[in-house]
Amino acid sequence: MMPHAVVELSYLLAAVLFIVGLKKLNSPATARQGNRLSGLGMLIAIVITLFDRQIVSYQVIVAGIVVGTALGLWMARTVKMTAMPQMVALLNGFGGAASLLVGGAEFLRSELVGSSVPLMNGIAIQLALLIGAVTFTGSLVAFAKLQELLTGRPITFPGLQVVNALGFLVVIALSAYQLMTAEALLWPFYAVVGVSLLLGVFLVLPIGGADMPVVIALLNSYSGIAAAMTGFVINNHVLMIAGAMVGSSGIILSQLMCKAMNRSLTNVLFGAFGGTTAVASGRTAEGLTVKSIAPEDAALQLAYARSVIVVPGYGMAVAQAQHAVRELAEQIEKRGGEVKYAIHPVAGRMPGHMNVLLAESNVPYDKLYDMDDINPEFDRADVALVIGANDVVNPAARNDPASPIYGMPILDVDHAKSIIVLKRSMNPGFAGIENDLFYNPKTSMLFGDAKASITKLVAEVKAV
Amino acid sequence: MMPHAVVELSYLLAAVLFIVGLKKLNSPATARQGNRLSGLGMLIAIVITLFDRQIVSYQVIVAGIVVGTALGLWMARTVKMTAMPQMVALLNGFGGAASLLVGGAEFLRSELVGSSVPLMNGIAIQLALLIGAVTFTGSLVAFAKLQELLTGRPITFPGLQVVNALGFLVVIALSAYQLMTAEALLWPFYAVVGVSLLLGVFLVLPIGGADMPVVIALLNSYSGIAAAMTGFVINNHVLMIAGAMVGSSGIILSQLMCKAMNRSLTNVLFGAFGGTTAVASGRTAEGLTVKSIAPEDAALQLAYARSVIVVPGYGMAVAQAQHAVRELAEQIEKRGGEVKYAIHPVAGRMPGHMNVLLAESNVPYDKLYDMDDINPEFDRADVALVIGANDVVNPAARNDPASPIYGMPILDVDHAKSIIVLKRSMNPGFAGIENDLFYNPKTSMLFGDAKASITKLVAEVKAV
Amino acid sequence: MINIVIFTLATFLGFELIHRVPPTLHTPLMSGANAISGITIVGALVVAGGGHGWISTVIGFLAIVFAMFNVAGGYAVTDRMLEMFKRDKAA
Amino acid sequence: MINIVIFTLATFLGFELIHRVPPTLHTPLMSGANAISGITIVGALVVAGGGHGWISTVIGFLAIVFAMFNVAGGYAVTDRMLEMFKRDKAA
Ligand SMILES: NC(=O)c1ccc[n+]([C@@H]2O[C@H](COP(=O)([O-])OP(=O)(O)OC[C@H]3O[C@@H](n4cnc5c(N)ncnc54)[C@H](OP(=O)(O)O)[C@@H]3O)[C@@H](O)[C@H]2O)c1
Ligand SMILES: NC(=O)c1ccc[n+]([C@@H]2O[C@H](COP(=O)([O-])OP(=O)(O)OC[C@H]3O[C@@H](n4cnc5c(N)ncnc54)[C@H](OP(=O)(O)O)[C@@H]3O)[C@@H](O)[C@H]2O)c1
Repeated sequence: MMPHAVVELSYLLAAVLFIVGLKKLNSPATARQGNRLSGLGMLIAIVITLFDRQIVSYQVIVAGIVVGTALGLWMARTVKMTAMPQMVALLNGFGGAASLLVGGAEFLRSELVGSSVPLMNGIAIQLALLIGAVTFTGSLVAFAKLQELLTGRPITFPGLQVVNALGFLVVIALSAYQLMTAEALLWPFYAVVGVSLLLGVFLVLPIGGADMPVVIALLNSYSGIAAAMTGFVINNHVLMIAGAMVGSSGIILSQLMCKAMNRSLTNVLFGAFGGTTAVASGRTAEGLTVKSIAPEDAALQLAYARSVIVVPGYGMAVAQAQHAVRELAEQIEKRGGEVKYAIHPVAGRMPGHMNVLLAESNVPYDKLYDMDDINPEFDRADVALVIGANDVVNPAARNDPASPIYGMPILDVDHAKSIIVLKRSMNPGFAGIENDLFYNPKTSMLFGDAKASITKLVAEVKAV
Repeated sequence: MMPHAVVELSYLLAAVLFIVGLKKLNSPATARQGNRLSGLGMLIAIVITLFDRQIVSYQVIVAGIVVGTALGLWMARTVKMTAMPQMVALLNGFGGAASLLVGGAEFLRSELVGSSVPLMNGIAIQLALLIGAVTFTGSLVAFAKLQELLTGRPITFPGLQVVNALGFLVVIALSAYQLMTAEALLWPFYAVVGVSLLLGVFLVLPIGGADMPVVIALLNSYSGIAAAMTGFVINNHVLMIAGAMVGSSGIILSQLMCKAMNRSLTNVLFGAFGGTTAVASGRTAEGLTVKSIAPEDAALQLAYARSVIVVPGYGMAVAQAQHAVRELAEQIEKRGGEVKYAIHPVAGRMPGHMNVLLAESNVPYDKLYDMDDINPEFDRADVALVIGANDVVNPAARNDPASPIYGMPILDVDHAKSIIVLKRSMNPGFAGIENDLFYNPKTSMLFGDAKASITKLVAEVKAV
Repeated sequence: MINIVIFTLATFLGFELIHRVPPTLHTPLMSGANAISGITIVGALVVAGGGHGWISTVIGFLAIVFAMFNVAGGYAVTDRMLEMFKRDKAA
Repeated sequence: MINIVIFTLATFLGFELIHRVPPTLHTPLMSGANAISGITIVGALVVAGGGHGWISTVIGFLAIVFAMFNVAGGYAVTDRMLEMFKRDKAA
C-alpha cells in the first residue's frame, strides 16, 4: 500500500499524459512522441495499480500480462499496413471484452459477497456489461467482414431491426429488474450478457463491408465509454477520463466519415448500404465510349508532365501498389515534374488509410494534400493519375441528384488537362454505381492490377 | 434545501454552459450567443445557490445583488469603447476583491468557531487571500495608469524587486505558520492580507502604461485562480471549473501578446520597459528627410487607388477616429477602390482593441485581416494608410538588431506602392524609438490629429 | 484530491478552448472571461447568507457587491461589444 | 456525482483535442485512442489480484489478457505507423 495522495497523483499524471499525448497527435512531427507519452501514462497507471491494490495472486497477473502483451506485440509487428482496419477492429473487440469481464467480475463479487452496491455503481456495472458485450461481438463481426471471412454484403432479414430493438429493451428491462430486486439473482445477469453479445452481432451484420470503418469508429467510442463505466464501478478517475476522451474521439471520427460520404449515421447503421451492385443511376453509360490506353503511351504523358496529381483509392490498398507508386513519382520528379497526392477523406476503407500506406512507402507527408487544399490545383495539373479510386472521383456526386452519392464532396480530377485511371475493369466501386468520369473525353483507362500497371509505367518512364 | 442531485446537476449545467459559451467565442458569428449562454450559466449558478444553501438573511443578499448589478450595468452602458482596457482592469480588480473577501470570511468563520479546517482547505484559503489581494490592488493600479490618474511611466526605485520578493516570502511564511499553529490567531491573517495588498501595488507600479494589457491578462488569470481557490474552500466544483478556465485564458492571452512583441513575460513584468523616450537606436534619422503631404494631395491618391490597406494603431483610439475612418473607406469604395484593414496583434493597447473600435463604427469583421493574412497583400496595395500606428509598422524590427523591438513581427506596409502616415508629430510610439518608415521615399506624412485629418480627407475625396 | 483532478481537467480544457478564439475577439474574450471569474459570487452568497454573525454578513455583503459588479458589468459590456461585430452585408 | 463532472469535462476535452488531429493521422488516431481505451486493464488488475475466489481470478486473468492485448498491440501498431510518417527531407 502506498500513501493515498501518491497514488492519486500518479493516476492524475497518467491522465495528463493521455491528454498531452492526444494533443501532440495534432501534427505528424510530434505524433510519435505523443503516442509514447500516452503509453508511458498507461505504464504508470498499471504499475501504480499493482503497487497500490492488495494484490494477492501475482502469478495470475504476471501470466496474463505476459500472454496479452506477447500476443499484442506479435500482431502489431506482423500485421500488414493494408490490414489496419481489421487490426483496429480486433483491438477494439478485445478492449470491449476486457470491460465486459471486469464488469462481470465486479457484479459476481458483489452478488456473491452479498454486499449491497450503491445504485450509481449498479447502473455503471450494467452499462459496462451491455456496452462491453456489444463492442466485443460487434467488433469481431466487423473484423470478419473486413478479413473477408464473412461476405462484405449486408446480411439482413426483414424485421431484423425490430428484433434488435426488442433485444435492447429486454436488456434494459432485465438490468432495471436486477438493480431493483434485493435478491442475489444470477439469471438476469447471464441473460443481459447473452442478449448483449447477440445484439453486437445483429447490429453489425446488416452493415456493408465498406461501411465498417464508421462502425469501428463508433465501436471504438463504445469501448471508451465501457472503460469509463468500469471506472465508475471501481471508482477510479483515470479510467473515467481516458474512457471519456476515447468516447469522444470515436464519435468525432464517425461523424467526419459520414459527412465526407454525405450520409447520416442512421443511414450507415440501418441503411444496409452496398447491397446492390452496379445500380444503373439515372443516366447510364450507354452509347458512351471508353478510351483505353497502353502503358507506353501513359508513360509518355507522365514523363513530359510538369505537374502530376496522384489520386489513390481503395484499389491501391488492394493491389498493395503504394511502393510502386512512390517509385513512379520519383521517376517523374527526376525528370523535373512535380508530384502531389490528393487524399479524399474517405478514400480507401478507413480515415487516413491512404496516408498510412503512402507513409509506409516513404512518401513524405507534406506531399499529401487534403481535399480542400488540392481541389483548386487540379486546374493547373497536366495529369491526374487515379489509382484504384472510384467513388471519391465520381462527378455524379456533383451533377446527378438521383445518384446515391449526390452531395458527397469529391476530388475535382476532371479539371485536370488529362486523366489516367488505373483499375482492373469497368466494375463500380463500393457505392456500386457507374462513374461518368471514365467516359470523359479527357480520360484514358489503363486496365489491369494497379501494382502491375504501375510497375510497367515505372519501366517505361525510365526508358523514355 | 433541494435534493442533492438536482443541485449538483444544476452546477454541472452551469459549468457546461460556461464551456459552450467559451467554445462559441471561436467565431464572431456565434460569439454573442456564447456570451449569453455563459451568462445564463452564471444565473443558474446564482439561483441554485440561493435555493440550496441555508440562506438566513435575504435582505443583505438582495441589497448586495441590486447594488452590484446596478453599478456594473451602469458602467457597462456608459463606458467608451476606447476605455475598454480600463474597464476590464476594474472588473478584474473587483473580482479579485470578492475572492479576497470570501476567503477572509471563511477564514474568520472557521477561526472564530474554532472548527479545525482540513489542510487542503487551509491552503486554499491562504491562496485565495494572497491571489485575491494581489489581483485587487494590482488591477486598481493598472486602472489608474490606463485612466492616466497615474503616469504611464514605470514608477520604480532601486531594490523594488527585492522588496517584492521579501514581501512574497513573508506572506508564504505567515501562511505556513497560520496553517501549522493550533491557536486561533488573527494577526498573521491581517498581515497576510495587508502585505498581499501592498504586493499588488508594488508589482504593477514599475510596469509601463502600454504594458498594462499584459498585466491585465495576467491579473485576469489570477482572478480566475482566486475564484477556483474559493471553490476549493467552499468545495464547489463549478467555481473550480470556471476559475481554472479563466486562469488558462489569461495566461494564453498574455503569452500571445508577449510573442507579438517579441518580449519575454519576465521582461514585461520586471523590465520597466517604456521608461526612456526616443532612445536613439543604432541608426538615427539624421540627414534623412521627411516628406509631408497636404490633405488634398493625400485625398487624390486615395480617390484613385484601386486597393487601399488601412493600418490602425493606438493613435486611432486616442483620436477616436474610428467612425471617420469608416466614412473614408466608404467614400473610397464608392469610387470603386477596395479597402482592407490590417490588424497587428498588439496594435493599440489591448489585444483585439482595433477590432472592437472598428466594429463599433460598423466596419464588417470580414474586412479585418490578421497580420499573417494581410502581409502578402501589401505588395499589391496602391496605398497603405497608417492611422496612428507606429511601432507595429517599424521596419527596425526586421532590419536593426540593435533595436529594442528587433524580432517583433510587423506589418509590411513598406511593401505598398505608396504609404500615407497620419500622426500629430514626429514623436515616437510606445517603444520610444525612431521609425525609419517615416523617412522612406515612398512615405508621405499627414500631420495632425487623426480624426481631424481623416475628416478633411473625407471631404476632399468627396470633392474629387 | 478529486478537486485537483477537476481543476487540472478544466485548465486543459480552458487552454484548448481559448486557443481557438480568433484575435478579432480577444477584447471581448478578456471581458467575457472576466465575467466568468465572477463565479466567486457563489462563494459570496454562501458567506453572506449563512448567518454566521455580523462580520461575515458585512464582508459577505461587500463580496456580493464586488462580485455582482464583475458579473453584471462583464457580461453586459461583452454583449455590448459583440453586438457591434457584424459581417459584411454585401458579402 | 463528482464522477459525472469528471466524465463530462473529459468528454469536452476529448472533443477539443480530437478535432485538431489532421486527417493524415486519422488511422493512427484510431489505433492510438484504442490503446488508451485499454485503460480498463486497471480494472482487470483489481479484479484478478483481489483474491476474491477462483471465479474472479479466472475472469480477471482473461480480462488482463484481453486488455493487455489491446494496450500493447494498440500502442505498438500506432508507433509503427507513426514511425513511417516523414517530412520531405529536401524541404
Ligand atoms: N475511407 C473510409 O473511411 C470509408 C469509410 C466508409 C466507406 N467508405 C467508402 O469507400 C469508398 C472509397 O472510395 P474509393 O474511391 O477509395 O474506392 P472505391 O470507390 O471503392 O473504388 C475502388 C476501385 O478500385 C479498383 N480496384 C480494386 N482492386 C484493384 C486492383 N488490385 N488494382 C487496380 N484497381 C483496383 C476497383 O475497380 P476494379 O474492380 O475495376 O479494379 C474499384 O472501382 C467510398 O465509397 C467511401 O464512401 C470509405
Ligand atoms: N495591443 C496590445 O495588446 C499591447 C500590449 C502591450 C503593449 N503594446 C504596445 O503598444 C504599441 C502599439 O503600437 P501602435 O503602433 O498601435 O501604437 P504606438 O507605437 O504606441 O504609436 C501610436 C502613435 O499614434 C500617434 N498618435 C497618438 N495620438 C494621436 C492622435 N490623436 N492622432 C494621430 N496620431 C496619434 C502617436 O504619434 P504622435 O504623438 O506623433 O501623434 C504614436 O506614434 C506597441 O509598441 C505594442 O508593443 C500593445
